[in-house]
Amino acid sequence: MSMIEIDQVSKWYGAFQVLADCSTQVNKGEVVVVCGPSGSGKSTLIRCVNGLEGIQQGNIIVNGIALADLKTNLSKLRSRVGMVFQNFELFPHLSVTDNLTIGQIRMLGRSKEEAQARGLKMLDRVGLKAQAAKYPGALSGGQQQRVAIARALAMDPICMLFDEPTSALDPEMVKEVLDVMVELATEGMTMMCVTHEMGFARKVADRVIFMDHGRIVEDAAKSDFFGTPRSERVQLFLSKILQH
Amino acid sequence: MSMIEIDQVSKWYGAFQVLADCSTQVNKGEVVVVCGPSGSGKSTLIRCVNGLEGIQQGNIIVNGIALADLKTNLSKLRSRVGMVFQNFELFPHLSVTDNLTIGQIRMLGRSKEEAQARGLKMLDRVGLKAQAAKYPGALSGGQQQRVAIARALAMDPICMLFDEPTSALDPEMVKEVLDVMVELATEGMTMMCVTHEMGFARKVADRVIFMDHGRIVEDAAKSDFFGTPRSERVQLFLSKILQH
Amino acid sequence: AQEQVGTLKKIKDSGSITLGHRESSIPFSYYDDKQQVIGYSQEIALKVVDAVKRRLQLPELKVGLNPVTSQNRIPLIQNGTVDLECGSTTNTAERQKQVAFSDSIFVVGTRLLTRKDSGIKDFPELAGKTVVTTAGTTSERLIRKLNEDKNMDMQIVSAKDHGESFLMLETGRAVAFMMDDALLYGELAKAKRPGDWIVVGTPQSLEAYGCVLRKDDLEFKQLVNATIAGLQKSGEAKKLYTKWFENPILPKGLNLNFPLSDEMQKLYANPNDQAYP
Amino acid sequence: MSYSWNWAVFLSPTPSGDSTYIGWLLQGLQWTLMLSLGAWVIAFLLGTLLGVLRTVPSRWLSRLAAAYVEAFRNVPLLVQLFTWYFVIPELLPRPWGDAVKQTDPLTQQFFAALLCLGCFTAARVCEQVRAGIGSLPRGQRAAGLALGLTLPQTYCYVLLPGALRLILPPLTSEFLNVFKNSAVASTIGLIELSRQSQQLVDYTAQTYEAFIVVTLMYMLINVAVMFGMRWLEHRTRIPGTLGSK
Amino acid sequence: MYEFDWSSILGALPILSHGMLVTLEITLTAIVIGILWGTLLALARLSDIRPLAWLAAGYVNLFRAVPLVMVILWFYLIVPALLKDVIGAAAGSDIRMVSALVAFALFESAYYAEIIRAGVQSVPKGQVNAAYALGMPYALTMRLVVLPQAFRNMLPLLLTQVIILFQDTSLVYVIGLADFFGAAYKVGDRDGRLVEMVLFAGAVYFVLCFGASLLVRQLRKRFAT
Ligand SMILES: Nc1ncnc2c1ncn2[C@@H]1O[C@H](COP(=O)(O)OP(=O)(O)OP(=O)(O)O)[C@@H](O)[C@H]1O
Ligand SMILES: Nc1ncnc2c1ncn2[C@@H]1O[C@H](COP(=O)(O)OP(=O)(O)OP(=O)(O)O)[C@@H](O)[C@H]1O
Ligand SMILES: [Mg+2]
Ligand SMILES: [Mg+2]
Repeated sequence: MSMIEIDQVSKWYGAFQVLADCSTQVNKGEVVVVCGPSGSGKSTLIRCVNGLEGIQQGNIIVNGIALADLKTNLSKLRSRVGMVFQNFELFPHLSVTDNLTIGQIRMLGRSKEEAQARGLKMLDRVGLKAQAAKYPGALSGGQQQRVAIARALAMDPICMLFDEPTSALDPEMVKEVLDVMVELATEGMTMMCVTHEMGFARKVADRVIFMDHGRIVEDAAKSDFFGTPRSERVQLFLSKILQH
Repeated sequence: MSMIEIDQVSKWYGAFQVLADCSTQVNKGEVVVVCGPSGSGKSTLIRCVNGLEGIQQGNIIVNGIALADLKTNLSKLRSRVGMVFQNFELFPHLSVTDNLTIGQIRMLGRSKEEAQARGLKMLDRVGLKAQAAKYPGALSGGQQQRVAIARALAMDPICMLFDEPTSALDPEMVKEVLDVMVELATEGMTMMCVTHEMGFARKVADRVIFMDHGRIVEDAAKSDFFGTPRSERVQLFLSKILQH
Repeated sequence: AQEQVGTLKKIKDSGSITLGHRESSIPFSYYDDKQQVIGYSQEIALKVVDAVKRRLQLPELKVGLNPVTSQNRIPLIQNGTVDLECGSTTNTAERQKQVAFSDSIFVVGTRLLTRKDSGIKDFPELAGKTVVTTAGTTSERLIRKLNEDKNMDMQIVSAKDHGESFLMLETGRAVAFMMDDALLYGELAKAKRPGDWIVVGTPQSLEAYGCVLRKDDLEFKQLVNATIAGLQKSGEAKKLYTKWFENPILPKGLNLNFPLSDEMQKLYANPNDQAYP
Repeated sequence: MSYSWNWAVFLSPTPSGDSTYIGWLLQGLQWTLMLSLGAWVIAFLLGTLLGVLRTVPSRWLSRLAAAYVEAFRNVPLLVQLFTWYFVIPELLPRPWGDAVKQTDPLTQQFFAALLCLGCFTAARVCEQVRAGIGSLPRGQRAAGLALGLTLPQTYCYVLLPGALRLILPPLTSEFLNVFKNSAVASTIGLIELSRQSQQLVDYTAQTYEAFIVVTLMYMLINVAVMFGMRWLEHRTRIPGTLGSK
Repeated sequence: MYEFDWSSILGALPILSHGMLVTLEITLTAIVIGILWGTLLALARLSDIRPLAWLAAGYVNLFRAVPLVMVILWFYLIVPALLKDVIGAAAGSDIRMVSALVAFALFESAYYAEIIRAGVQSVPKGQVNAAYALGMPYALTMRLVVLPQAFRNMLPLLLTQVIILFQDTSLVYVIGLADFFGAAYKVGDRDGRLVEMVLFAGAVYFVLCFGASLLVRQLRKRFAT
């Protein structure tokens, strides 16, 4: 059963085409990694999946619900799709606990106690139980990103979207975030991740998608992607990114 | 003969000690890589070397000239020490050519023609001859960083300092910058590089320095550093940074 | 009572009348040291209020006080903020196009205030000198005209208000301050050393001060005029004059010693609302 | 309301006969422009200098500039103007003070207003320049110095060109403020635009016509300045960067 | 040399303190209404509904184009007629005060709107995305995420504008309202001690504004962390 279906999607910024006829899908429990050069439209694609950006052509269906459908309650759908950003985007004026509960209370209608219990559980899961009372500014980048993941998990998401979750982190902190993500993946969470961490892709991805100039150039099972990439572009990319 | 001598240097920001009793030296033609966790004082150390930051204790001697000496003309010394920054720091309001010539004209007293000729040669060397007329904003990160290296080289530096030159770059662009640095190193340039690119260190470094909490924890030949690191801290660091 | 129109109707309907007054036109209309409005013109305005109370049989009539400046007194009358302004407003033909003037309450001549030892006795001696006057006054117009007509080569400074004009004089930036003589006596009364100053010169023109009210409001105008004429005919106006111009007055207990002029006597004998040309 | 409109009033001659009322307003406009532009030149030069001093690594110089800013920013313009015009000549040594007072009154008023407005605005320009320099990437200064440029050269070729571009929008509003603040000069008698409008009201009692025309004139100045600054922004825009920021 | 005579100050203290009350009343009213109305204007200006954005921009630009002195004068002429026609308010309520309050509130809100707009724009776009991604709709995102951060970012600017406003209230002298400066000026005029009273007023303004700007700096430091 497919959780996310992306069907011949095209998108323009003015005259500039960011996405060109992209089609793919992510099945339930699958982990898909999206990579490609800068500006190729990876972020745009993933942001379209929960409707943060509109599209001009094609269809996106999440958990059976078409985003373009006027009857769709986008807010409600988004509240069940977890998203993690490159720059964490925790709310700096709220404590870690409040960051974890605000969505649950406002969007899922949970009571404060219920929300806090659930939030704390997730915080524990990413190994940060002790930091609940702090403000995001007092945490390191790696810690912030783990809180951001906990915030998304606290909403009981049906799937998770990651947009370069480690690229703003110091090298030492990359590991602590990737460890959490690997754990999620092995537990069976449906995930769509934009990332350049090929180690992560090798370890847990089911499929890898490669984008260039707004097109999906390669969409292959992990072993095929690393073993026998079809397109030259992918070979070049992999050679550059893996060399050093 | 030592090009850079750092002798029992300590530095404080208010009550906070950034550098604690650091001593090392870089010999002529040597390539030294400095690494360590975030906030350990790597940038601070390298910025002290050309006097961008003052120190409260110890001595720094560059090419036989003591920085602390009141008779030292710091500007003149700096004009012969090339420096490359994490965020490139090209001057955005000047064209690439002007970025390359401003230092030569103002500090080395070269004529405009001479400076342009020299600048262009260096630009060619980093493979960007075609971009001379553009403004930095129109270049990709990797290109900007190569221009920054060319800018430093145009001043005929006696040694080069690098402060995480690739950490603000997209993964694909890292390679193009490292390639230039490797070339410089193999040609015998004296270099002191803060970087986490262990591939680069493996390839060209003579020595690796590891810092933590403002101290130089390890200062060893490359083979020793990667082969048999003495301190646990280094082992942990290497394990984290190399795992993914 | 008969049907009222215009200002009187407005007063009756709202149960209040608003008087416009000046803040430092000594001794016509100004604040004493307790921020109460006092002065010759103010007393006349209050007499008018009494008359309005009697006419409208409103003994409880509320009296609002609204300070005005030379810039806004006319628009404020027009837009209904102020019903009657009695201060030191000169009756001129241009102003009559916008508002109505009551019977004159005072006649002034424009003269000079100068330092006693300045040697200036009259207008011709001002040639080539700096003279200050207050912006927006008829004196300003007069002195500019005089300067042109007689080629006197004076430098004329217009200050924002009388206080600043006097400051210009006091600090030596101007040798003389040209203004309505009554106001000059008022300024003199405020000086640090009143003895240093003197009012000189032959009056350049005569000007009549009147109370200002809205145009085309005959009924109210008649009431105001009747009140003023009554005061002047009955000798009450003369008593007011003595009180404010020939006796010590607040705030500093100074006597202006400003004798009743011929023109004033004529006015008291024959109340009228004519502007001097 | 009992107001009688008379738009023809602008064409009627003034009492002294040497001009029409619209001529007065145009003369006032001329003074407003001269005063504002002159004050802006002072404010821009002095303010930039102070802004630079505010950011140099010398505590002493930066305190000096800070003291200037506090002194000029915390007293109402009206009080400052009064001080420049009435008080300073009294505080000067006698002969100087007298010399000032002997000059043509209009000159005195103009220069008092010019200095006042210039120094007042300089304090605000200083803060903008400081903010501009502060919001440049921190590495720019280091990059200039590392290239061997001296500190003054670094300011001249690297920091100021960057900072001034950055603060062009707030500088535009300061520039506009100068025109608006110049109206305060009417209080010491300078016959600039708003003063002339008051005179017109005094003389003709045609309040609304005078106000409307003068308000329109100020708006016209505003529009002209905005277009001018937009043009400048366009001219100094760095190629290769996206339109605005 | 000018002979200074400061004797007027003592006797004038009651008048001066009444003037200070007027100044504070205008300042406070303008702050409260200015921020509320300014926030609405700023949101309107940033809104996707074009006509709304244009209207707000027109309002802001109009008020920013005209000198405050002219605005005060205009409102002094217009407000009484409005009060009479619209509310039917009794003459005798202090028209100068009412019109000054209206003028300052409307004028300042144009400036606050610009500050608030800049504040809203200073919140990274990612924050809005993060809120949307949690499922929050526009209004909730503004209220819970954007505005709290925006106000925090612009607090120093808002307070600086308050200090400017506090000084600008001195311009109500043009309608003869006795704020602190006006009161000092009138006392000086009455006693022939203009120079002394104006200098005194300047000193008081300096002390108050400097104190306030020290406070602003303190706040800035606290929020910097
Ligand atoms: N709001 C926008 N308006 C116009 N163009 C845009 C906008 N957002 C993105 N783009 C352009 O769309 C293209 C794709 O952007 P996107 O952020 O999806 O790339 P990406 O693959 O995520 O790159 P990166 O690895 O740098 O994050 C880029 O060329 C970008 O400049
Ligand atoms: N101007 C300053 N004032 C106070 N503390 C400072 C200042 N600059 C740096 N520090 C502190 O000094 C320490 C060392 O900083 P430095 O930039 O040298 O670290 P680094 O090793 O380069 O880290 P990174 O890998 O993050 O660049 C950090 O804890 C930093 O917070
Ligand atoms: Mg992206
Ligand atoms: Mg660093």
